[in-house]
Amino acid sequence: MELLIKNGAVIDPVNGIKGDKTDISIKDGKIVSSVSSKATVIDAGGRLVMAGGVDAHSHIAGAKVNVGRMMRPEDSRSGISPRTKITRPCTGYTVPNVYAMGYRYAQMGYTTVFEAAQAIMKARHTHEELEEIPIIDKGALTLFGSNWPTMDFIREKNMDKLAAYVAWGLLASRGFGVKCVNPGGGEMWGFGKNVTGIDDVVPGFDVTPKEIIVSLMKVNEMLELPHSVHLHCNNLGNPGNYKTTLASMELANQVKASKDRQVMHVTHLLFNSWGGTNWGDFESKADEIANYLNNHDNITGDMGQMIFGSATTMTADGPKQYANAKLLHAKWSNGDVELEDASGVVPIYYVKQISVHAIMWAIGFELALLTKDPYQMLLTTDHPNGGPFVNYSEVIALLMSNKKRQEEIKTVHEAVHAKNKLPGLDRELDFSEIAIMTRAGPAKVLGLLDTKGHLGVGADADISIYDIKPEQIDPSVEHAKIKSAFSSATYTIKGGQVVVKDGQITATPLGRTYWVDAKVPQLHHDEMMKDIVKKFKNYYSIQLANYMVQDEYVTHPQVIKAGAIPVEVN
Amino acid sequence: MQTVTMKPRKEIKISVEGENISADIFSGKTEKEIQALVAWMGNQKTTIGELFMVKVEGSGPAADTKIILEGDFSRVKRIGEGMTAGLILINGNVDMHLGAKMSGGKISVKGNVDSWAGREMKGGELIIEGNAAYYLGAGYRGESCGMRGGKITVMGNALDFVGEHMCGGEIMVKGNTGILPGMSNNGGKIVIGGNTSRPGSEMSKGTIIVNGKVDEMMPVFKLEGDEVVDGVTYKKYTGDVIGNGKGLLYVK
Amino acid sequence: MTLNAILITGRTINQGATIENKTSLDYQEATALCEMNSKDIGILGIKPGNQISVKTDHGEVVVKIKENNGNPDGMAFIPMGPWANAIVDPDTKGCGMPGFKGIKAQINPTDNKILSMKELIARYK
Amino acid sequence: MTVITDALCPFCGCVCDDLTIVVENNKITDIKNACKLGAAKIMGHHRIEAPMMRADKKSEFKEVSYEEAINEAAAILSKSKRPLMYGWASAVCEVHKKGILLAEEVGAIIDNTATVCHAPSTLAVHEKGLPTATLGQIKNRSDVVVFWGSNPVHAHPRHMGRYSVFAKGFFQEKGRKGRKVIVVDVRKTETAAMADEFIQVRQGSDYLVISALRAILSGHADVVPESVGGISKEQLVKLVDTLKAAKFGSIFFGMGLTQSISRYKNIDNAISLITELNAFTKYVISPMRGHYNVTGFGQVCSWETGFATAVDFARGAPYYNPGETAANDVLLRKETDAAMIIAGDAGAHFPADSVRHLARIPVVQIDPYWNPTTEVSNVVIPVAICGVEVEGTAYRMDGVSLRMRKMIEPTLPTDVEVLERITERVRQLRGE
Repeated sequence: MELLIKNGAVIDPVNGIKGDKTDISIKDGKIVSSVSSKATVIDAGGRLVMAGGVDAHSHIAGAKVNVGRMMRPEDSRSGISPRTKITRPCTGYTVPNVYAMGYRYAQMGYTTVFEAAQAIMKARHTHEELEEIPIIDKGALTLFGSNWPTMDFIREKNMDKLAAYVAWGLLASRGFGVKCVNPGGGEMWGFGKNVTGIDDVVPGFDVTPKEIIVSLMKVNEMLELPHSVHLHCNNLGNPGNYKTTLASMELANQVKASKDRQVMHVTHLLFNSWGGTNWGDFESKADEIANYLNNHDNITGDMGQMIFGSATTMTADGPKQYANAKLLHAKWSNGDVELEDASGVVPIYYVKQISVHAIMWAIGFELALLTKDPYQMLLTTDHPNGGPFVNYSEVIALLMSNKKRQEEIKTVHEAVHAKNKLPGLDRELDFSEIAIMTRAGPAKVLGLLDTKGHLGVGADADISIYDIKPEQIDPSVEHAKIKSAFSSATYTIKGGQVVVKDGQITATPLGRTYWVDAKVPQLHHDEMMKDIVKKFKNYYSIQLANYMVQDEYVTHPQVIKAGAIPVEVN
Repeated sequence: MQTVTMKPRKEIKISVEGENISADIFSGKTEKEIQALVAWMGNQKTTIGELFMVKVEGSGPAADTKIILEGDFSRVKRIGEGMTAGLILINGNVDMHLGAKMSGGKISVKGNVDSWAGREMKGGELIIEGNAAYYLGAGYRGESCGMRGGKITVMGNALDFVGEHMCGGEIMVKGNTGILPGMSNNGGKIVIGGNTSRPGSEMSKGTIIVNGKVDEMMPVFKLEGDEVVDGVTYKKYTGDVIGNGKGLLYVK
Repeated sequence: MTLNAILITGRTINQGATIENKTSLDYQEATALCEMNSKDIGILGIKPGNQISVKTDHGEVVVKIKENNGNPDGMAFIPMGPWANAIVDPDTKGCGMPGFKGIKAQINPTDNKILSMKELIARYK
Repeated sequence: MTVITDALCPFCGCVCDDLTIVVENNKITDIKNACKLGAAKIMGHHRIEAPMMRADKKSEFKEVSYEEAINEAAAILSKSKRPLMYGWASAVCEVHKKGILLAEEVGAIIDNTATVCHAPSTLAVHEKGLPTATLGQIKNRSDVVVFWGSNPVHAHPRHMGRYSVFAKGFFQEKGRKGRKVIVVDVRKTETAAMADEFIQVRQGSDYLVISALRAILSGHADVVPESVGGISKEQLVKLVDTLKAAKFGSIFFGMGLTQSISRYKNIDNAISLITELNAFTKYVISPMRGHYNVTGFGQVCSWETGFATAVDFARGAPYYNPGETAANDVLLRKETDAAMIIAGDAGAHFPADSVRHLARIPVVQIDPYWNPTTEVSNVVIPVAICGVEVEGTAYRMDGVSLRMRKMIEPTLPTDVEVLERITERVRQLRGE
């Protein structure tokens, strides 16, 4: 199967293409240097052509997403569309069903999305859902930050066993990378408590969040995993937390990256860049966070942009979610997972005229506009925490147009003038910067830049074409057009197949699931397993033999090999 | 002035979805146009014309449109859904979701209504001369607000969960209600002429007046003493105390 | 004499152990029964193992009486299954769940035969 | 002889995964670790051996081929204007996925056995959410364990041993001795007899009692009358103190709450109690789910349709509203004009009026066993037993997903095969 995209205004920052008319040749799902005359031709007619969108942090599948659906039929009843000859029925806005999840990403021109958190014990569930999300390639990050084995091996200062555990945990969960959420806090939530900063000692385990973060970074690099540690900082959602965030980011200096990428990815920074001491003096410290990033290239972050209206917060930060529910008088689900983690789900409605919400909204944009290198600040809404991913086009339009931002600022609570820098920021991102924040950046951060996030030869033929002619448009003024175009791709091509045309789904192939198979010396593995066996014998409620995700749950795997630890001589 | 008269062509066993039967949709339409409107019956997509005889006299805006439903509509759901103006007169019984989400106009029913009449109603008036079933003026699953405005009057009885999650508006049931009326009341007024049980659980705002007997009181109300309302002396309670609710419950 | 009771239905281990074997006599033995305390059985003037008729607004069924002194006075328990369901309250109360517990029942001794599962269901055809 | 270790039990929501199964000549000859319920199911009973059909429900069945039965099932479903597809709890998730697809194809209502079990718990979750935990979390930590309207000794025989009461855990090294067990029920069950404390509530009064506990917990004991639901205020105050004193408390509830007068509002109220207790100490609440994979249906249905059960596909898009779209709602209204009952037994577990309606309409049954549903069916398609002869996914009562083993080779087609063939035939009949 050959395809030729002609007359596209290609934006491909990785390959230095900035809107030039470049033909793209596709064969067998990959971008190639040329195709035969038999190739099907798509005439882009001067429209914007980019690599398929890549989302490095979104909650699309698994236990807590489904809890969101179960507790929110009022959300499921919005966004309902019946089945068609090609598509299954769709439901939901903040917590769409699996089909809507795939279709809507594809309709926006996105082709690769990573679920941001799965507990190993519930990974089978995550994969059951991933298997039913159509079109997109996907993967899931595995939670390690409060796992008992993690803490035990850190207390024992045995990085070999910790590395072996991470490698085994990724295999057990068919996970792609190391997620660390409110390290130590998940365990303390087991008794309804939480850590207050990175130096607290976790009772019963005698380790600190700081040690957990550093140790996981170390073994992540020992294993040469494609992605870095993916950190959800302690104290998320608390006024004044930017100090914890900065202290956590400084830990990155203790570990050297094993690859050409960051050593720490700090996620949904909107929720971690808060000043003040309470909701009264709450203010943005996005400038401090951005400033730190501007001076440290070993860290990346993502926005977690907030969208006004309905959202469903869901995170493995259990204590935060209880606090949220109490604050909002909202319904609350909690899901402690034995020996591993705790998650919470709470609906929220972000209101323009609530000062805290308006300040939060502005923080997201400040992070993106004050961080100089777009490779360091990915576009996310931490779907559906900040808001549903279907609003990315709104975020893009706001990033590209100061005019739109100023119009929007007029409609939100006046607190943003005193508490945020956003009103005075006139930076407008260009198409290349948007392409980095939504394509090249996430691909690089995930360690997938060889095949994702660009349009060079050898890349996956994941391509989006938008109804924008970059030469003819002034995004600053014509922001409505930008928003409309990015919300609904003219074409989305996934693995060389046209899956969306004029915003409509035309085919629903099943994408691949990325997971990492990291090897460690057998000796380390065997030592580690002795502890694991004991944990199952005494503390887990299931048998070790029934723990690991079986092949049946990953029918289209894309396995990335990792692990290159030299055998150490004691 | 436009008058539309409808009558089922034959007995309806499988419920018909009647969300297109509303003054807003019928106004200004001819007989043919109304007959062509979609009406689902089970999994069959059919039309109003196939199921009902339709007679149209005159033409006018929604506010000047009157719909008269003759015969048995006890298996027609969602009549008057989202209506903003006009009048629907129903001479018999109707199925669930009568006047759901309506914001204006008036619906008057001679017979009984099934569950969820006035669900999420925002305004307008619903008058039911017979009985109402469950969830009168209530919300949809998971929503924090049921009825937000308007008025519902039931001459007969209503079953459980009257005005569940009500955030505004008024419900008057002249007869008895089932259990848990005004559950999670957040600002509506409910007047019960007859008996009820377990009223006002989790109410945070609003008023519930019970003129008959309360079979079982919720153990979450503080007795404030006697108070005269419209010339009648009631025991006045406030609650639900669990959430420091400011709801008022009057019991004779 | 007639005993007024509140009927509840629910699982028992024998009902569960025979649930995939509903044509068997074991299943009937496990589920065509009504548990009451010895005082109530005494009031009825019968002995455990005797037949009783349990009548509600929704039907009548004949089952064996069994002693269970965990039951308070006036409480009748029939294991879930076709015999119990012959007399439960079908009203789903606007939430899809019929009334399997808390049904007013009148209990009388009887000599009428306990219908087998097939005979019981045949009445519905 | 083959010995299968760490096998999973396809009976109740505990899904115990430590069974040892001995197989000789494709027959199970011995089971270790299973309870009476699990052993009875796994050892097996008399099965329906071949597909059967009859036009008139009063006449005898005639054996037919699978093809004939499948074609007739497809014809019945595709002709129906208001089909109901009910059951699912005794089948693995792979079956649920095929079932939901077929329901979409024929515009059916799909509902599962939770409708007469824990569907009210889901309605309560819509109101309040669900603060819960996996069973191992409770095993490792819980020092106060409450069973409210549930009787695990009968319904979940290994629950107390494996997870909640007798089990030893990391922070609960002493097992039973380290835990205070409280049973709240309308009668003194065998579970109550094993408890440290039994609180006898008047039938139907749970809602009032929970509200009284919440009032006391929130510092409003003054408004609580001297007795609520047959329990003295003194005892209620003491109970609140006991609950608050826990380091990690758990409440397990059963059909005593879901089926009594206030239905889901009982659970709604109990969830609020748990949420409010979390202001003092850690608490979780868990439904005691019945069938081994009734939880799984709710999971699959939620991610595929956005709604946990009782989904009406009549108009091609999911619509959900128990009270309107649950199995008994439509049967009692006599709206259903054809039904497929699979991996669940409506004939045994629905009220008489619902079964009477089933007896009047065409019914297709897909099940390994002859049961009351068979008695009201026109087409009966026997299948292999999930979890014994068929592997696949099941969700334990706490939402932990597990893979059921195949213990012996099936001799009959699987549910998945049968549903796929019916779906294919439905499409043929519609000329697709």
